[in-house]
Amino acid sequence: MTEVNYIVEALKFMVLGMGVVFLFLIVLVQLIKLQASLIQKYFPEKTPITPTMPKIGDDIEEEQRRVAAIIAAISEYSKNK
Amino acid sequence: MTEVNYIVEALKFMVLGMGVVFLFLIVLVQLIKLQASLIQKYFPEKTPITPTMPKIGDDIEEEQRRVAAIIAAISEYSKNK
Amino acid sequence: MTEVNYIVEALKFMVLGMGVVFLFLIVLVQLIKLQASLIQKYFPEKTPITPTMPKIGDDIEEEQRRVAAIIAAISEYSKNK
Amino acid sequence: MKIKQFFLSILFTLVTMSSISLATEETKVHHETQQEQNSQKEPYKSKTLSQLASSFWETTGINAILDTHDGEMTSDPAGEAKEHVMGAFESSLGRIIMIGIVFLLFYLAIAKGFEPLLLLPIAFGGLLANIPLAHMAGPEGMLGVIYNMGIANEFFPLLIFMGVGAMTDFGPLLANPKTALLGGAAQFGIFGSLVGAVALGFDLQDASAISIIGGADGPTSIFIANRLAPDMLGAIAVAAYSYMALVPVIQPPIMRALTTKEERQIKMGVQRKVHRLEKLFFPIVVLMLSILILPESTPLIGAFSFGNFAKESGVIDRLSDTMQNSLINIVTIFLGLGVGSKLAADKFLVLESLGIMIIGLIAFGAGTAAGVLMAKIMNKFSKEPINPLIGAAGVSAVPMAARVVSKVGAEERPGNVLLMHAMGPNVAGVIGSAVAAGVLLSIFK
Amino acid sequence: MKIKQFFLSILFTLVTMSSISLATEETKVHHETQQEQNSQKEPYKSKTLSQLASSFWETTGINAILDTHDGEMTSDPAGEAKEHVMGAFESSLGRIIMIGIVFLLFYLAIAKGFEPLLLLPIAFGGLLANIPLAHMAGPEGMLGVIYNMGIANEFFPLLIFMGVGAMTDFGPLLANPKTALLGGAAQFGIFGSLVGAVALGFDLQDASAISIIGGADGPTSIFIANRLAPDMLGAIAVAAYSYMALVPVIQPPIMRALTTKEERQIKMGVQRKVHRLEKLFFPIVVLMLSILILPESTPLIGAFSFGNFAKESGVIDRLSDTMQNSLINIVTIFLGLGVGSKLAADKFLVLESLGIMIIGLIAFGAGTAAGVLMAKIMNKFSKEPINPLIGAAGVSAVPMAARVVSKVGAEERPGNVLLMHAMGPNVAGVIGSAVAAGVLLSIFK
Amino acid sequence: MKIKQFFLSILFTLVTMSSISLATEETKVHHETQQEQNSQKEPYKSKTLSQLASSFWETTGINAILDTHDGEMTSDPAGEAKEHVMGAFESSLGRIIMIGIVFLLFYLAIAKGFEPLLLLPIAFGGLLANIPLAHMAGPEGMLGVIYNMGIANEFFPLLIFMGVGAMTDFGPLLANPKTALLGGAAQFGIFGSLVGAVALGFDLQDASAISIIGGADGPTSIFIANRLAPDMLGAIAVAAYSYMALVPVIQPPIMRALTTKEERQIKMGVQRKVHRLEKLFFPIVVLMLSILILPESTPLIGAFSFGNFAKESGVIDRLSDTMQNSLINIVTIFLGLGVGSKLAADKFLVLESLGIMIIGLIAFGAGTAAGVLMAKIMNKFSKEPINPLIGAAGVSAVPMAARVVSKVGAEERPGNVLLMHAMGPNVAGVIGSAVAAGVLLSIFK
Ligand code: NA
Ligand code: NA
Ligand code: NA
Repeated sequence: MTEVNYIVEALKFMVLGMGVVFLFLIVLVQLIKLQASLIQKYFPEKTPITPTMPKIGDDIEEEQRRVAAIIAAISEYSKNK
Repeated sequence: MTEVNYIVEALKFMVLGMGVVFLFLIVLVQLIKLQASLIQKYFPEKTPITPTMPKIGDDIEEEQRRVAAIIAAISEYSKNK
Repeated sequence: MTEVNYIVEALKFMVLGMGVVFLFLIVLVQLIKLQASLIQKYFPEKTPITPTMPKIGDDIEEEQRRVAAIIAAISEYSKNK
Repeated sequence: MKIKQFFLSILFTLVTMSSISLATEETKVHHETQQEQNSQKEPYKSKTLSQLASSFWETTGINAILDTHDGEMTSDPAGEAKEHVMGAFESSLGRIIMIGIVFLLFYLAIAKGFEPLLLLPIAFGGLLANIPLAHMAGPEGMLGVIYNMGIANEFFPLLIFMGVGAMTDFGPLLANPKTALLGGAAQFGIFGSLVGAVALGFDLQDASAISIIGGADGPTSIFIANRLAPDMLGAIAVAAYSYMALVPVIQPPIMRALTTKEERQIKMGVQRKVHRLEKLFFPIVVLMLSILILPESTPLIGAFSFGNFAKESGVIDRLSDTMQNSLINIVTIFLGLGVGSKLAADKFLVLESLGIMIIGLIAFGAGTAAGVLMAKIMNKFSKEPINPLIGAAGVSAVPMAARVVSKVGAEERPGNVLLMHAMGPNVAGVIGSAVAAGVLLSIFK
Repeated sequence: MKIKQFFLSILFTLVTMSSISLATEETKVHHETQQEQNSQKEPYKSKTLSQLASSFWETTGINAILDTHDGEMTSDPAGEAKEHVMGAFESSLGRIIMIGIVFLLFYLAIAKGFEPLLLLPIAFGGLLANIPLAHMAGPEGMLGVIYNMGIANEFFPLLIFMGVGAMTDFGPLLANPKTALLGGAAQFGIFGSLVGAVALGFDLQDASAISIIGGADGPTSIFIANRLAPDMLGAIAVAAYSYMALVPVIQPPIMRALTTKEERQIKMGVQRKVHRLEKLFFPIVVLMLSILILPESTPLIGAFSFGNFAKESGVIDRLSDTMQNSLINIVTIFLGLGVGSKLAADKFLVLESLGIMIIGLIAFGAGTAAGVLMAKIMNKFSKEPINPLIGAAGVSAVPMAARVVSKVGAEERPGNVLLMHAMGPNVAGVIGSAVAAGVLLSIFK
Repeated sequence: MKIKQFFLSILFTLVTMSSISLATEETKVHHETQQEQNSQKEPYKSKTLSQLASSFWETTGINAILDTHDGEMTSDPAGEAKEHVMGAFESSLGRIIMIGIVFLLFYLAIAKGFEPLLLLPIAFGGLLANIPLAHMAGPEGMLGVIYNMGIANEFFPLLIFMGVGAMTDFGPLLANPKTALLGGAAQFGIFGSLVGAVALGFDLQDASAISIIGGADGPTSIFIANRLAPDMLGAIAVAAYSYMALVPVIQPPIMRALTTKEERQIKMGVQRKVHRLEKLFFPIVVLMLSILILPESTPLIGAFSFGNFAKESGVIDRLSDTMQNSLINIVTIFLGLGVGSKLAADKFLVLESLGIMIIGLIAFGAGTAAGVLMAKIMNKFSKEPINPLIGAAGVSAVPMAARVVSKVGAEERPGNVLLMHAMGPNVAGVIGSAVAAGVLLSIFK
């Protein structure tokens, strides 16, 4: 029954932990690249998928944005006058 | 102890269920009509009851609606120019 | 074992209760005055402390207020035309 | 038209048949039902249509109300230990009376605009709690779930207090701190009615719970009732909110009776500007003082101070906004429904409720009177003039009482705006009630 | 590039070593783990890097899926009593199939826009529930916590119903009350499919739970499933929302098959204006009627009426707004995730689910047909013309079904707007389903 | 003035009398109190005013702090099993120190703007937790109720993570995926400080819980602390948020020390446009990867992915908005108060807290350094230039760390905007920390 050197244990945790973190992220990076190329191939930018359903709750925001845009335009207009 | 024919039981449930649903809705229809005629009699359209208390929280929406209305008016105006 | 006169007890509660309420409020009043004079002394009105961090969530409201202000100005302007 | 008659005739046949067979079969059906409950999912026994209709009749509300000896149980969020077989009155007429009371509350809330934000949910909760057989106030019913989630543990009243704190501006109190004493005097309503309640025969603890109605603070009343007399929670909450709603009716006559016309016409000076730091430190000062003097009040004052501090800090506006809007709204819905569960006939229609209503009214009047008299005294000794009307705002009932003061003042002298001056005693009344509540809690600890 | 290769080589070495040592060490490691659990925080035993990597490998999802005999337990919000050791299928292929189904639901929700507000959270909950080893659907996992908070006690479906009530306008129904009968006829979908389910071999109670899918009301379905057949909750909820989403696909062919072109072109008159008081009293009338006729339906109708009454009262708009927005949104997120927890392979991939899907489809079709036929009959006997298409809206699925009616009507006769006329049966269908649900509950009480 | 003196004299008389009688009566009073607790509502015994005042004095905070041997118990959300009689230090000086610390946190949050959204509620919770006699952190107190509702079961941190997910834009990471590795390197902060914590004498499990502070993610820290070392939750949460708040102070010197001026001036190219579908699929890809590699991290990554998926799906905006606003705000308020309950003197003022603070600082520095060094290496091997500063953003602390990077970069070369480039490692750091957390959890499972 030798005594455990906990610092050595912690260092082992570090090797395992950093290893898994990098493994995870490296695989993730490859998947991102793969996905990007697949999407580029099958869904080129010109035909973005848009939801077919009207979204409840969006109307209000849409409205606000429109309002803001109108106002911006109007105030722009007033300034230029 | 004869065996129960569950399909017959289900059919009985159907008779009971549809009966209660219709009973409920028929009575409801009559009550709606009764209520409509009573209200028409005692509270003719010209004096609708309005809440006497100011409503917290409404101010903001009111404001937004007003704003939207103004903008609509303005943009209408701009178009017609 | 004499019987307790509960009304007398309730009156005692009143003395204690009103006493504590007033003690609390009197001390509070003194602290408010003390605080006011200290703040007046060390932080005269001209340098109010302002939070140094931008506040998330405020932007939207700020925006709305700005929008409302612009609209008000514009509609004012339209009326005066 | 004909279709309707066709269906109606079928239904009425069913119902009639069932009613006839009822007399003979009732005991048997009852017996069977019990057996079924004992072992879940036992082999289903075939029933004739008439038996089915008869069983169904047993589960209608009409039957539950007409048959007063059907062994129906009352409901309580705490479960079976606090439930009992309904008496004939509780099961029939009691329910009908309570539904009448609920409709009265609806009328007051909607047509008269009396504190609808809480009276309406409370009344609706009361309506749901009086539905036969549905057990909505039981531990598995919607109201019971809500009650156990946030009322039994006093969580919801504290969240309301937090939101109210975030909505409160202590500026007027800080500008004229001595008006805080008016918020103290008005607490005489609490202790005066405590004496009254004891005189009416309530024991000291119940009397204390009731007397807090005089504090004119809904969450405080619910908090204290829950600790000292949970069985009377419904009546106390309803009384508290009803009288708060009745402020514009109850207060003005008292205010006029205790003051002279000259006093009511007194003009008060312009308030000084309050430094932002004063507002920022104030909730902390109040809380520290509560900690030192009576920790029993710190749940209430702590929640209130947190809300106010969050607002005045200016750095967590999105949290402060949430406290003042979505959070307090959600909790208000739940608090109302949960408190309403105590309006079940078996809980509300007891003699105590009548006593609570009477004492509540006395408490309100006494608090108003004490506030006005205190203001008269202060006006005598103060250098700056104090309009005695603002003493009435000391009962709290924020901001209604302050508005009433301002209205009465403006009637006596057009253009005399007392609103800001009344807000000082008004918010001090909130603190005063919480302190008084703490004293009562500490006595019965 | 080179860095990546460097790290990859290290990792792959670790993984390879662990895989080799796996065969020999597995039993020992397992044994140790159990011992460790027995006494918390026992002295840590040193492990070599290879042992560590091997232990880690044991906790990967890849291993959990590949090793089908690792003794992994299923998860249930109710805890250990309802959990069992996973079978080989449940632990591997079953999960993969479920994840496929989840992706299908994602596709339907996002690309096709089918009821995304609930299908998407349900599907995501299903994805989380099928993760190996994480036990997210267990009593201490996120989904289990949600489930126990608001689904096991039926709280969330009732809150949804409250919010829907606050969103509903009964004006069209009040203007033309007899269209309510169409909302009754469409409930034939429920009872017809009850017969069908029994014919397929479900017992009466399970069949009743399933048949409510025909009511086309998500919260009602969840509420009833939870009471009568909690094990089938996931499949029932998914079927209910899927078919509601499929309304624009399922209904039109049935509507066209059962009506003539002339009937579909019928124009309906302008609706009368409805008095504000009619709208105000209506939720109370419905609730009182439920109380008298079937109290079993009052949790649903009570919550719904409260929401509607809150809106129509006009005095608590801030609460009504909260019910319609932040509260219903929060509850929708939770309800979806919680229901999703029942999409775990061990619960969903059973033969019953297939039956549920089939019966749900039949129920929907039968309800639509019954509504249309009833409308045809009413049109025969009514003085004012009734377009039979509006009968299809009686299944509820508010407001989708009414929109579909309006669309089909406009196709047959451009300019013929049936939307408002279809809203009457549409909202009556909600009440009708709740009544039908109450009848079934009362039978099995 | 005179009124005040009148009341003060009455009060002071009461208090003085009580203080005198205190010495002789204390034991007796104490004894009586205990008896009263044994049988609820026993016949009330009359008390003289002086006895009442004396009893009241016993319940003041002043007495509770001065009398260190009054047998006051500590509070714990888990109830009596985890409570003990307070020591002299915990009951008096400890509280005062903690209140001082709380005020320091208030100052940092308000005047310095350091992460006020969480530091302020945490600090206020800490203030409430240190109130004598009120037991607000006990199972029936407000803080205890909150703690048991959502912290003991890790529900609130996951909801926060869900909201953060709904707020996060992975576009920059998708545009330049290899910067994800920087978010990996920065996790060296976690594992480096794990070694440091063990060297300081913490056992492996506690050291792991502490080391997650280096991940610079509040919810992750709370989640892990709750699983591995719940007793240190308060100190860990405070350390995590404090250091996240100190990012603008801690990071720049380290960034400058490890890079040359030329490196800091490197310009990075324009990012490519990211397809909507890439953003949509990304959260699913991350989650699937976590499922396969380490299911232990899926509660965190699952909640995060759900939020992000809800946003990117574009079909449930009302739910996504709720996650980002009212829901996350409500949960933030509760999480802060609940975590604050662990700032009670008896829990926080232990030697471990000092160690936690030191290790947290080291972890932060080490993570920053590792990120920067990794970026330097990558810059050497990469075709496109990489500014090593962006490596510092890999610690996460979203979005503060990325802003700091951008600020330092702009100082070195005006007009060089690194913000978007730093956001990639920044969000990758969130994932990296969750993965690291999963590894530590899997070790101690
Ligand atoms: Na008060
Ligand atoms: Na329906
Ligand atoms: Na991180």
